[in-house]
Order: sequence, then C-alpha cells, then structure tokens
Amino acid sequence: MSSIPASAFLALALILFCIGLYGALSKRNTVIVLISIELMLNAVNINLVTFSKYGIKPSITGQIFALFAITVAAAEAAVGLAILIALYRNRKTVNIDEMDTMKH
Amino acid sequence: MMETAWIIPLFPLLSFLILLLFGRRLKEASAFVGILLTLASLVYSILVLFERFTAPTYKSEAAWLNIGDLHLTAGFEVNQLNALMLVIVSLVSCLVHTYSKGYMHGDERIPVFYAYLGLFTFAMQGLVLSPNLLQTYIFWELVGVGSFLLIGFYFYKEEAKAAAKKAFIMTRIGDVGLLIGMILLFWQTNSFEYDEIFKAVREGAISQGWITLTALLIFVGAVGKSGQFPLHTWLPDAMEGPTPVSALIHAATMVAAGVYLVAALFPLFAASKTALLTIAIIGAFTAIFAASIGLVQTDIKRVLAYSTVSQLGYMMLALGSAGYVAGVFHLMTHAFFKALLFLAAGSVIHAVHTQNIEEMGGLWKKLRLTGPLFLIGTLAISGVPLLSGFFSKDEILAAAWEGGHPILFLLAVIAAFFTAFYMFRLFFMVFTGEARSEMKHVHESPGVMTLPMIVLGVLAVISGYVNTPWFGTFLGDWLTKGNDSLGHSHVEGPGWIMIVATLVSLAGIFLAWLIYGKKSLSRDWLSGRGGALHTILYNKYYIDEFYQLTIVSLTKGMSYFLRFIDLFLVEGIVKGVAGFVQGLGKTGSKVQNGQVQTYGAMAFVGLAVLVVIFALTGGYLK
Amino acid sequence: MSLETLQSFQWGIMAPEFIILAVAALLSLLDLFMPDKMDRKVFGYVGIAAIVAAIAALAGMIDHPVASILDDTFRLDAFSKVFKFILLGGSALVLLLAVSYEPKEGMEESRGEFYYLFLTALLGAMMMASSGDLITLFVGLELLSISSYILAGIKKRNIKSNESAMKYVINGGISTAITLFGMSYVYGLTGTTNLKGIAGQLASLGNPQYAYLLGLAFLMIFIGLAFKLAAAPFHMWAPDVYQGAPTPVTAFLSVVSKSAGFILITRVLLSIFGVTPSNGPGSIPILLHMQDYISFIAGATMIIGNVIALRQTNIKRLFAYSSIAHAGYILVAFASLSFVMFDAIWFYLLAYLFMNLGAFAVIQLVSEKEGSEEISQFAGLYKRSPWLAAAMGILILSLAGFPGTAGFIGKVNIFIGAFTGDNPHYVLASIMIATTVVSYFYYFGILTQIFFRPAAKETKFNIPTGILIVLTICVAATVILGILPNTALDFMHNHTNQFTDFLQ
Amino acid sequence: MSLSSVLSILVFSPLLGVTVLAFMKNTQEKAIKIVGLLATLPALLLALACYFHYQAGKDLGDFSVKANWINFVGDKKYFHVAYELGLNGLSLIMVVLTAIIATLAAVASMHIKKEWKGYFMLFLLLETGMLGVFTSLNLILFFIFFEVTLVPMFFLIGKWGYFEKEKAAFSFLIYNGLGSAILLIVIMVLFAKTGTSNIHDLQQIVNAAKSPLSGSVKMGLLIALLIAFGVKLPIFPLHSWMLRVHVQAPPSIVMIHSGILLKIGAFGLIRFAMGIFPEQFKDVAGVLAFLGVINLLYGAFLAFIQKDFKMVLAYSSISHMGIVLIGIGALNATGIQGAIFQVVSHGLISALLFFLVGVFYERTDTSLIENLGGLAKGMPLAAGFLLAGAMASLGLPGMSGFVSEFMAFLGLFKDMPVLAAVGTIGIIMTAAYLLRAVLGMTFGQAHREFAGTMDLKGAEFVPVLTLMFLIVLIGVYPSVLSSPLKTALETIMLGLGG
Amino acid sequence: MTFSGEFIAFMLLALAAVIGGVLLLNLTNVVHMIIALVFTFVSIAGIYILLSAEFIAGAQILIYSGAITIIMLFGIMLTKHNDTSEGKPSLWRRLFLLLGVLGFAFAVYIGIYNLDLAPQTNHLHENNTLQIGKALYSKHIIPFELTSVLLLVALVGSIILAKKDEKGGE
Repeated sequence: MSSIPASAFLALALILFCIGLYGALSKRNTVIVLISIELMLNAVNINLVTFSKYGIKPSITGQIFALFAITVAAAEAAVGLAILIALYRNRKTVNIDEMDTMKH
Repeated sequence: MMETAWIIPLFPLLSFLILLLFGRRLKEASAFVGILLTLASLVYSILVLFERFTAPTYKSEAAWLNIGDLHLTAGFEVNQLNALMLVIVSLVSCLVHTYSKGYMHGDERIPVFYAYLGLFTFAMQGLVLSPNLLQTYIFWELVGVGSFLLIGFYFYKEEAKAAAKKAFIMTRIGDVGLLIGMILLFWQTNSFEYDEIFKAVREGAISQGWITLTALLIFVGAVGKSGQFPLHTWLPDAMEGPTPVSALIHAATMVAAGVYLVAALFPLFAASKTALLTIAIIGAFTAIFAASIGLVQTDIKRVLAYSTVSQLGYMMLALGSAGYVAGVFHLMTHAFFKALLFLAAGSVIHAVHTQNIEEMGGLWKKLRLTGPLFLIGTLAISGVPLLSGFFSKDEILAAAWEGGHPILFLLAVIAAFFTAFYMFRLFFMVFTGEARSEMKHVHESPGVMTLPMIVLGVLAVISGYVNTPWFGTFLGDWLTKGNDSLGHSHVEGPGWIMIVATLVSLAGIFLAWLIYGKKSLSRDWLSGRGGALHTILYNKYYIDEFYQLTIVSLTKGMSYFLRFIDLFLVEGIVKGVAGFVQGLGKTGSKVQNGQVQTYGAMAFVGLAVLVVIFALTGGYLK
Repeated sequence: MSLETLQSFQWGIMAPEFIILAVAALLSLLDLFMPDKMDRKVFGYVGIAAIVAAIAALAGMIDHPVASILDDTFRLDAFSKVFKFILLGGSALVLLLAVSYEPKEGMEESRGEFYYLFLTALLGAMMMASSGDLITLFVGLELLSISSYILAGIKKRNIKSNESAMKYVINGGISTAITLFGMSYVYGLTGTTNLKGIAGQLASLGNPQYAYLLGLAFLMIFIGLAFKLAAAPFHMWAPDVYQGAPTPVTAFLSVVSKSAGFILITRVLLSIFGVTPSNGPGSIPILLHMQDYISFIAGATMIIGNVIALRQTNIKRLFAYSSIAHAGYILVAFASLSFVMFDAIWFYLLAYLFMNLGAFAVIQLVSEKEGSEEISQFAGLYKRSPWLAAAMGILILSLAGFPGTAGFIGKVNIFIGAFTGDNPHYVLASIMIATTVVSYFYYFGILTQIFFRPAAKETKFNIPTGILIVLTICVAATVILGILPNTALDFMHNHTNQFTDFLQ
Repeated sequence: MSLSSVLSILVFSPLLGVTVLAFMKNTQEKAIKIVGLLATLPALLLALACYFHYQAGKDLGDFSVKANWINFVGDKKYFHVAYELGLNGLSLIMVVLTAIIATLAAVASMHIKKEWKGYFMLFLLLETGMLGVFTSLNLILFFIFFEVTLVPMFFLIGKWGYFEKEKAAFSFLIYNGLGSAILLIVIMVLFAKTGTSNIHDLQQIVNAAKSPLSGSVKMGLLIALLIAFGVKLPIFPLHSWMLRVHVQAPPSIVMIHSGILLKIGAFGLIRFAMGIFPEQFKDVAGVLAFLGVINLLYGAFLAFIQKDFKMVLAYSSISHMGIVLIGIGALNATGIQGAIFQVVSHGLISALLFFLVGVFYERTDTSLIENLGGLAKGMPLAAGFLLAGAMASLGLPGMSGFVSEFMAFLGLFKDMPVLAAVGTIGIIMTAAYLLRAVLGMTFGQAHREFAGTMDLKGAEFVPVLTLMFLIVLIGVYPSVLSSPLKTALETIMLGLGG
Repeated sequence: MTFSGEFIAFMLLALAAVIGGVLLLNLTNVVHMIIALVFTFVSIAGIYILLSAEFIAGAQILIYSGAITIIMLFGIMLTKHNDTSEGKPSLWRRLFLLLGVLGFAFAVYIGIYNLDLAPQTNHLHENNTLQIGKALYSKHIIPFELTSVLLLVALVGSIILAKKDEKGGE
C-alpha cells in the first residue's frame, strides 16, 4: 500500500496540536490566540482524515467528521473575532493579558 | 414505736419545708415551729430508745433504686447504737433550737436559720437511722450541706464564706474516700447493707487486703467529717457560724458522725488489725496535736473547736484500740458537755459581743448562771472525777492501755493533761480576774438560753453514771448485747489508770490556776521559754499555709496548665486546620489571576499530568 | 437514500427538538421584521411557551420504546428523555428570569436575539442528550457552546460581559480541540462514530497499544468535557465568565449547560469505555480502570470549588465556585459507577436545577436593584423582604445539603452509590462531606448577611412576576423533593426501567 | 385519635405554632410569646401521657408508627426509608425531658428582647427537631431531625446571642456540621451496605453471623460514630465550640442546648454506637471511660479558674458529660443507667442554672463572678436556688446529680477501679469550682449598684420550681426514671451479651 | 520505508506545516504570523490530498487559507493592525506550559509510535466528493442540519456583537 506509515501523519498532527496549544496559551495578541486554536483543530482534522484512510476500519466518516470540525471551527473563529471586536471597542486593547478585570 | 421510727426525721424535715415555704410570713414565730417539731422528734426518739431496751433490733427496707437486676434499698434500722445516737441528736438539736430563740433574737433571717437547723437535724437523724452504707452516705453528705449552710449563715462575711467553702470541700475529700471504700466494698460483697457486709466479713468472703483497704477508705470519710488530722483544718474555721450551730453541729453531732460511722462499721474495722491501728494512731495523734494548738488560742470558740478535734481524736483512739464501748460512751458524754460549753460560750459572746478571751475576764459575777454551767462543762471535759467526762475518758485510757500500744496511751495521757490545762486557762481568763476591756451592758442571757444549758449541765454531770466501773456498765452491756464482734462490754483496765488520769487532770488544772487564776506564774513563763514553739502552736503548725502552698497551688497550677492546653493546643489545632483551609483558598484564588491563558494552561497541564501518570503507571508501557 | 426512506423514520420522536428549532427560527424572522421599538419581552413568553410545548411533547413520549433515527444520530431512550426534562425545565425557568432581567446597560437592542440564541443553545443541549453518534453529539455541543459564547457577551457595551465572553471562547476553543483530539483516536481505532458501533468494535479489544491510546483518548475527552462541567482542572474560566455574563446567562451556564455536560460525559464515556477492556479480553473496562482518575478529579473539583469560594465577595463569583463544587459532587456519583449512578446524577441535577436557579432569581433581583453584586448587598434582606429572605434561606440550605431539602436527598443518593459495591469510595465520600462542611462557611456567610446584619436601606423589593414564579416553583420543588423525593424518584423509576435501554 | 398517631402529633405539634406565628405581626410581642409558649404544651402533655401510659404497664409499642416514605431505587425491597417513629424507655425519657425543658425554655424566652416572631418560630422548629431525634426508629429519619436542630440553633445563637454571637454560631455550625457529616457517612455506609436504615433491622443485620460488614469496617464505623457524637457531647478535645455557645447564646437557648442538645450525643452513643456495634463497643469502652475521666477532670480543673460564670458552667458541662462517658464506658447495667440518669439530671440541672444565669444577667448585665457578689442580699430566692442548683450539680444526695454520678462510678469501679479512683478527684473539684463560683456571686459583700435588684418574680418561678422539683424527685425517688428504663436497659445489656 | 515520491511529498509538506507553526510562535509581527500560518494551512491541504481526501483539501484551502485567515487579518486591521509588541508571558508559565506540552506529547507519542492499525484497502479516493455528499446527505443529515443552525447562530452572533453601536456611544 502506502509507503508512509499512519503514525507519521499522527505524529505530524500531534506536533501541530502542540504548537497550536502552545501558541494559544502563550501568545499575547488575542487574534493569534484564536488562530492558534484553529491550528489545534486542524491537527485534529489531520488525525481524522488519516484515520479515515489508515484507520482500523477505513471509512468516509472520518472525512465527514473533519468537515464538521472545519465548519464548527470557522463558526467559532467568527464568533471569537466578533467578541474580540466588541471588547476592543470598550477596552481598546487586543492583548489577552489585559483582560483581567475579573479575577480571584 | 420502732416500726414507725422513720417518722422521727420527718419532724425536722417538716420544719425545714414549712419554714422554706412560709418562713417569710412567720418571721420570728418560725422558732416555735422548729422547737415544737424537734421536741416532737425528741419525744419520739426517747420512746423508741426505751422500747429498744427491751425489743430486738428492728429493720425495714424497701427498694429504692433498681438497676437491672440490682435492687438498692432504703429503709431504717433501730439498733442499740442508733437508738442512743438518735436521742443524743434529737436532744441536743431540740436544746439548740430552743437556745437559738434567744441567741438569734432580732436577726431578720431567723426563718432561714431554723430551716437550716431543721434540714440538718433531719439529715443527722436520717444518718443515724440508716441501715446501709449508701443511705448513710446520702445523709452523710446532707449533714455536710446543713453544716455548710449554717457556717455560711452570715453570708455577707468574707470569713464565713471562706469557712463554709473550706468546710464543704475538706469534708468532701473525706467523703470521696468513703464513697470509694463503700463502692469497693459493694463489689466485694454485692451489698451496701451493714448486715450483709458484716456477714461477708465474718464468713471470710472478703480477703484481708480488701477489708483493710475498704476500711481505711471509709475511715478517710470519718477523718474528714470528724476533723481528724490531716483534714481537721476546716473545723476551727467553721466557728464562723452562729454559736448554737457550733454547739449542735461542730461539737455534739455531725463531727461525731465520723466516730459513729466507725462504730457502726466496727465489725469491719475489727477484722483488720492494720485498720484499727491506723485509726488509733490517727486518733491519738489528733488528740495531742489539736490539744497542743488549743493551748495558745485566744478565740473562745476556737479553743473549744480544737478541744473538740482533740476529743474526737480520743474517741477514734478508743475505737482504734478496740474500745467500742469507750468510744461510743465518750461520744455521748462529749456531746453533752461540749454542747454545754459551746452554749455557755455563746451565752458569753452574747453578753460581751467578742470572742477574744484576751478582752474578757471577771465575768463570773456578771453571768451568775453561765459561769457555773461553764465550769461544770470544763470540769467534765477535764476528766475531773465524778463528772461524766471522767468515766468516759477513763474507759478510753483503759482501752488504749489494753490495746497494747503504750506510746498511744502515753499520748492520750498527755492530751488529757493538755485538755485540763487549756480548758481551765479558758475558764480563768474568761470568768476570773478583772475585765480586760470595756464591757457595757453585760447581762445574763434570757431563760430561753439558760434553760437548755441547765439541762445539758445536768446531763454533763450525771450521764457518766450509765457506764461506770463502780455502779455497773449498763451502757456497755446493752450496746454490745448480741454482737460479739463489738468486743468486751467493759475494758477492765488496771486500777492505776484511773488514778493517773485523775492526777493528770488535776495537774493541768493546777498549772492553769497558777498561771491564769492566781497569776503566780507569769503568762510569759511558758511562751517565753518556747517562743518558737508558741508561734508554731499559735499558727496551728502552719497546716493551712502548707495546704495553701501545696494542694491549692498544685490545683491552680494544674488548672492554668490545662488552660494553656485548651487555648493553645486544642484551639491551636482548630485554628491550624482553619488556617490551612483558608490558606488553600488564598492560594487558589491567587492562581485565579484573571489571565485566561493561565486558566487554559492549568487545564492543559492538568491533562498532561494525568496523561503522563497514565503513561507511566496504567499504560501498556508497564 | 430516497425520500421514502427518509420519510420512513419516526421523525415524530424529534418533536421537542423541532418545536424548539421552529420557534427559534420563527423568533429570528420576527425579530427581523418587527419594528425596533416593540418590546421583545414577548419573545421570552413565546420561548417559554415553546419549551412548555416541548416538555408536553416529551411527556407524551415518556413511555415510548427506545427509538432511533438514521443509525442513532438521533435516539430517544429513557436516558435522553429524563435528562431532557431537566434541560427543558431549567431553560424555561431561566427564560422566566431573563424576561424579568433589566440590566442597567448593554442589551437593549439585542433582546430579540437573546431569546432565539437561547433557544438554539437549548437545542444544542437537547441534541447532546439524545444522540448516539459522535458527530451529532459534537455538533450539538458546539451549537450549545457557540450560542453560549454569544449569550455571555451579549451585553456588549459592558466590559465585563465582553471579557467574560472572550475568556469563554478561548477556553471553550481549547477544550473543543482537546475533546476532538481524543475523539479522533476513538474514531481511528474503530472506524465509526456511532457509539454502539464503537462499543461493538471495542468490546473484544486485545491490543495493549490500542488500549493505551484509548486510555489517552478517555482522558482527553474527559478533561475536554470537564470544561462544560466546570470541573477541575478545566474550571478556572467559570468564575470569571459567571461574573461577567448577564445573570440569566450565568444561571443558564451553571444549570443547563452543566447538565448538558454531564449528559454528554455520561453518554460518551459510558458507551465507549464502559465496555472496552483495559487489558485484553475479559479484563476490567477502561472506565473502571480510570475510576481513580475520575475520583481524583472529582475530589480536586470539590476541594477547589469549596475552598476558593470562601474568599469571594461577589455573589455571582461565589456561586460560580459553588457550582464548581456541585459539579464535583455529581462527579462523585459518576466516579462510583454504581447501579444508582443514573438516578443519583439525574436527581442531583434536578435538585441542583431548582435550588441554584432559585438562588439566581434572588441574586438577579438583589444585584439588579442594588446595582452591585457584592454579597454585602444582601445585608438586612430579612428586614426588607422577609419572604424573599426565607426563600433564599431555604435554597441555600438546600445547596448546603441540609435535610428537608432536595439537596440532601441528592447527596444521599450519591452516597448510596459511593458506598455500595465491592469497592466503596470512602475517601472520596469523606472529601465530599468535609468540603460540604467547608461550604457551610460561605453559604451561611450569605445567610449571616441576610438575617443578622442590619440593612443599609429600608426599601422593600418589588418582585417582578417572572422572578416570583421562578422562586415559587424553585422553593416549592426544593422542599417537595426534600420531603417527598419519591415524587421525582418514582417518576424516574416508573419510566426508565433502570435505564436498561441505554446500550440497546 | 389512635395511639399510633400520638407520636406524629407530638413531634410535629410545635410546627403548628410555627404556622400560626408566620401569620402574626412581629409587633405583637405579648401574643407571640403566648403563642410560642402554648405551642410547646401539646408536646409536653402528650409526652407526659406517654410516660404515664407506660408507667401504667402498657406497651410502648402502641405508639409505633410506620409508613413507607422514600424509595431510593426502583427495587421495592431495599433502600427504602420508612417514616417510622416509636419509643422505648430511653427515648421516652428523653422525649419527656425535651418537652419539659422546651416548655420551660419558652417561659425563659420571655426575656428575649427583639424579633420575637422569628425567635419563636425557630425555637419551635428546634423543638420539633429534638423530639424527632429521640423518636426516630430510622437512622436517616434520625439524621434529618438531627440536622433540623442545627439550623435553628445557628440562627438562634447568631441573632439573639451576645457580643460574639456570630462567631459562636459559626463555631457551633462547623463543629456540629462536621460531626453530623461524619454521622452521615456512617449512616450512609450502613444504608448502602445493608439496604436498610431501620435501627432494629440494622442491629440484626450488622450483628448477624453473615454480616455484610467486616469487623474492621464495623470498628471504623464505630469510631466515626464516637467522633460524631463526641462532638455533640462534647468529648475532649472536641469541645471548644460548646464553650462559645454557652457563653454567647441567649440563656433560654443554652437551657435547650445544654439541657437537651448535648444529650443527643449521649443518646446516640447508647442507642446507636452501643446498640448497633455491641461487639466492637466492648473494645473501645475502656477508651471511652478513660476519655470520660479526662473530660471530668479537664472540665473541672478549667472551670476552677474561669472568671465568667457562664464559662464555669460551660466547663462544668464538659465535666459532667465526662460522667456520662464514664457510665457508658463502664459497660455494665449500673454504669449505663448512671449515664442515662446523668443525661437527664444534667439536663435539668443545667437548664436550671442557665435559667438563673439569665435571670441574673437580665438584672445586672454581667455574668463575671468578680463583678457580682453578695447577691444573696438583694435576691435571696434566686441566690438560694442557684446554690441549690449548684448543690445538685456537685452531686448532693437527695438530688438527681448524686444518683447518676453514684451509679456511673459504681459501674466503673466494678472493672476499672484505678481509673475510677482517679476520676473521683473530679467529685472534689466539682465541689471546689462550683462553690467558688456560686459563693463568689451570691456571698460576700453586696455591690451597691445591685442593691435594688429584683428577686425572682411571677412566671420566673415556673421553671425554677419545676426543675427543682424534678431534680429532687429523681434524687429522692429514682424509680421515676429507672422503672421506664428497665426494659430498654435489658435490651442493651442483651445486645452486649450479658 | 522507502523514499518514494509520496514520502518526499509528505516530508516537504510536513516540514512546511511545522515551520509555519514554529514561525507562528516566534515571529513578532502579528500579520507575519498569520501569513506564516497560511503556509501551514496550505501544507495541511496537501497532506489531505496525500490521504485521499480531495474534498477536504479543497475545503481546507477555501476555509482556512481563505476565509479564516482573511477574517483574522480583518480582525487585526480593525483593531491594532500595527501591533508588534509581543510581550512574553512570565518565564515560569512558559516553562510550566512547555513541560506540560512535552509531557503530553511524549505520552501521546508513545501511543501512536509504530501504531499498527492493519488497515484494509479502501476506496476513498474514488469519487471522494460523491462519497462525502452521499454520506452527508443521508446518514449525517441531522448533524448537517444542526450545523446550519450553528452557522446561523454564529452569523447572527457575530453581527450583533461586532456591529457598531447605533446609539453612537463612541
């Protein structure tokens, strides 16, 4: 079959997931945080698509799942950005570490 | 009559209740209630006593407290000792009731006073009638309360307050001993009944060790109540109470209860040589010890108080030397002459409004009735022949001699000398010579006070004749009839003992006369020689101070130590836990710093930790 | 698939969902065409009517045998039915609160949207309750989440509301990603997203590496979904979001959204991992194997929630921590995996619904009237409105788990579960009870304010009808469930048949 | 009215008062107080009726009532909780005691100065809780009533108490909350393991040959129970909450608290700890007796140096509860009966003393011993009763305190004479601290400012005389208690196997 | 494994994706970051093609590289478009996070390393879009419809949150 083992794809997904996660939890600009989350979801999609082809029982369902994930991710990004804009209007900042009026 | 002897204590109880409820309305008329009701019980007691001369012991009991299968009973018993004690108590009580009518005249709290007297009399009669240890203990405590209440009658006086407290607590120490002894005895014999206990002792159902232990513990109770060394210090202080009370409680009846207890339980004590010896030693020591203190006291009532302690020691010595009859006999005579002395002293105080003998003097002429009566009492207690004290003291000395401990005998003799000396010192200082301070309106007490004294005076003279080596030992025979364990009815001591006793008392009287009567010897002659000794005696061997320093301080120290524990250890742990929780909350809310990325990081790292733990432990790697 | 096949399905069993969907769509259209000036409150009543209709529809199907559409993408079983009642009932009460919600700033022009977004959120939650397919569950979850994000931020001129929504989105996104990551492995090892299919595939699992990977997937899904429950370690968003969001939304998040989370977690974890052997055929299922992890999280959640709550001065924040703690209690029921697990979770959620929503009704009223959410605003409530104070007292006692209230019976149920079986959870139960005692501090702290402290003002409260209804229902239900719990328990026992159809 | 409904009416009759009060105006002070007092009467009358019913030789089982209540799982056989009330000799006595003290405390509540309505509503709720505790035949029901006492107490202390009332209220709540939490765990373990919470069934199942609980679990549960009830009793070192309550709560509430609530601990120990785990109980009895002696001495020594009379009484309660423990720890009929007697006796005595404290406090605004003194002058009756109360407390024969103390020690001396002998130091210390305090207050020179203080008056005599009468009655004629106890005691001893 | 063309393609794409990700982490200018991420997204699309998912690949390009990147850029432009100040979060948090990430990666990696799924042959690449369409509109019709609701919600939500205040607050 293929010369590329499934684990290579999975490993790639894992790496991207971790990068996305690290970005989401360390970047200061909220837009970047949001987009890092998208990267994490992308990594998930790689997993799904990989399993769709190389999984224990390959099926199209994985791709369907990925499609839904993409849709949801897009919607989430849009809403996140809208909230950011509303916030920016009031606070004039996009820095995530300045959003701490509520704590403890 | 004997079947209904239980009514006797109910008279004073009734008096107590009536006065409690209606005393405020009765005011001074309360006295009549008290007098009449105690008179009734006296009459009843005398009738019972007379019946007892012929009839056998009567005992009646009913279940009082049921514990599972265990039935503790209550009831009453009339035996020789009981019947005798009953009369003594009722008599003295009745006389004191009467006397108080005059003595307490004008006090607005007369109803309370009579109520307390009623309570005490009830308790004392109840104690005497008890057929078992438990009931004895119950009334034992109740008489203590009566005593406590009456000592503290002048509640506004700090001294009275302290004395009452002291009396209660000191006697309670003894009571606890009695309680322990009684309970241990119960678990050995399964009964509180005197009969059962004696039976068990007779049949050897209890080991010797247990007998000794329980007997000694019970004796601790007697020590407390009868003011024996080392629990004697409350008794002199108890003189803060009104004088009639001192006569009734702290001379004639309650303090004799300890002696009575030992007498009542005599078969038990008799079964243990160690116990008897201990009693004898304590008794003898107390006798001389208290007498020595009595030598130098200046408060008329305190002298009498120490004399009481000393005489009680005598009685203990008698019992400890197996002189059952001697002890009981002296108990009786002492009740009369000591009550007489106290009432007379009361009469003196009533007249001169001081208790300090240094301020008195020359009262013989002014108190024409009190003086002679006091003299009778003094003679009786000093053991001058032909008076009651002479016979009973002689019995005791004989018993002590027969007991086989010459040292104890010697102590008793010296104590007799001391007694004669300090009693006459008292007599001379109060009644002879010139008044040492300004005394106004000194007049003889009213009839209501002198009448009881006269009765007692008569008894102090004649009561000795119920048991004499010359005219027969009627009392002793009767007391010991039908009970071998009580020892011989009369100890036939060597004849010289009586002579020695007489000489010793006369010597004492003579010495007192020399110093205080004729004043041919300077008062400083003695105190000057033994200055330090005098100080020690005057300060009662510093026993109070010693207790203060040791026991009281120890208790307080313990209390403060425990408070430290309470504040710092118990509370500290609680505070520690609370602080820990608070600290946890503080840390938690610090972590909650408002940074959304921290939140995410915490969540993710939480996941990572779980995942890593899973990989290392639960995973297939293992 | 032809139209006939499509028509052959029993679409009727989706009636409650359809009602909600239709009304949501209707409201969105109405909102477009209605003049701006018209009061949108009527939407709220329409929404409540829709929910009531949905409840009626659901009640009509209560004894309906287990049915599914399209390979379990929608399934109606006893589990979904009884839990949907909670979601619907909770939402109805929250809507009543929302109708009476008059914040000082922020959401005038988006009132209409508020109501239909609310209904879509409910729709998402309902789908989470009645689907047997990972994809549908996921979409339902996201529908709930995204609607909630918007609802949290709907007071858009309010900085706190913005911030709360932002925090919610970011944490929600991460949690979604983690959950999906875990689900992707489950899919990979089974090739299907159908829960029954997955279970069938995994029942005979023998490969230890697969089991390991599934264990990881379990943890990822669990932690990811812990976000919805506001359970440790994914709890930290909750206080900030609860505080910033409009009060009815907070109530929604703490009750309906949390319930949906529990529904999902029970459904997914139990179906998938309840049957998967952890170490070759015949070994204990992964779920049991992971019991300690669940217990650990439950314990941590209870401790964190209750302990940090001690330091709060803002009432909504306090209730956020309290709601974290309650999530921990319910997790105890889950962790013990006993035969009364469903009963315990269901009953506790029901009790929690009433007691918490009732409390939020009071909180909304007081904080709105006083313009502040500080706990000290409750001072002297007893003097100002004795009945309101008494109601709050009962609700708080229930939250603290005192007998005579629903909260106590809920806890008893959890304890029964925790102590039965061969492996009683003594430690976990002890933590639960100890932290409950800790919770007395802050619950009674509120009561101290209400009953002991003097009031700053003497003015009485005008209780709006909506809040009055909510309070009455909640207090009555709290007491009735506390004294006669079988009104609810019997309902469940009679109609669920011990949830035997859960895996059918 | 059939006999089986008597207990339900008895327990819930105070709630009728609550209902009436709910519709009254807070300003109608007199009317509220009268309603509050009247509402305690039905329970009192019924309790006495039960007592005389039993004394007349009839069966207490007549009063038992049982109805299905909660069914936790669908299966009808297990895990249901019945509403079941019933009496045995022990609970009968406790119910009578509760009813009496509640009524008297209601009289004492006439001193309450604010918010009468709330006060009496909570007060009556508290009474229902207490009555329920003693009549429940079911552990879960018991627990429910147990907790019902907790909440009203919190409010009663926190609202109507003295200066540090809120702290005291929280102290009360947290300690007791913890205690009841532990109790709940025990109950739930039993319930979960056996499927029943009926006390009688539990005794059978737990001690059956094939018990669903292992020995170590039983031991663990017993220890947990001891801690749970130990908080309530309280056993050293779990006592600090109760000091605060004694000092800070209004006297009428302390009457209830010290008179009854503390006794729930003792009741629980005897009824549940001893009843359900008799075998294990034998192993810990020695420890209990030891703790009892510690309690006795610890309380006594600390009471000796307190400045506030309320504190003296608080530590005295600790000390006296030590006697309860001693009796229980003796593990024979004598000791246990002594413990029960002590429970009743201390209930009456502390109610009396706290009532008097309330009287004194109302007139002088202080309870510090050094600020008082010589009160016997101005208020001889009150002072006299105080002294009488103190005498009862220190175990004066002829009063209830003696009988109980005596039996407890009698019991302990049987098997542990040395420990008991150490404990007797407590008897002396009790006398010492009580006299120090009482004499300090009433004897000595009177303070001028209190010269005109009023003595007891009017309704104040009711509690004083009633309590005094009961104290003396028990002291003189202990059969009033011991005869109803007989069967119950036999049952306990049978459980203990001897 | 052999160096087939497929493998080389995978390596290149994977490298591009990872480099894009690393750049995202290390660049300072936000716009640059997003551009870097576009590379990643496109590379991922390539990966999808390798995995016989042409339709997904198309969607990936359209949605991620197109839509999402663009709205993010919009977002940046609408807010602080010239923001380059990338303050570092505190060291301990980064360390904490890094440890967490590494631990997580390690644990998952040992799970997927050498994962042998023994897949069967499949026909995903044949008429991929058709397959997806069929599945989507038959089996997954309910989530599909639900997604439309979700998109509607997102749409409405974004509008009401992002639209300028009519009341002229600013």
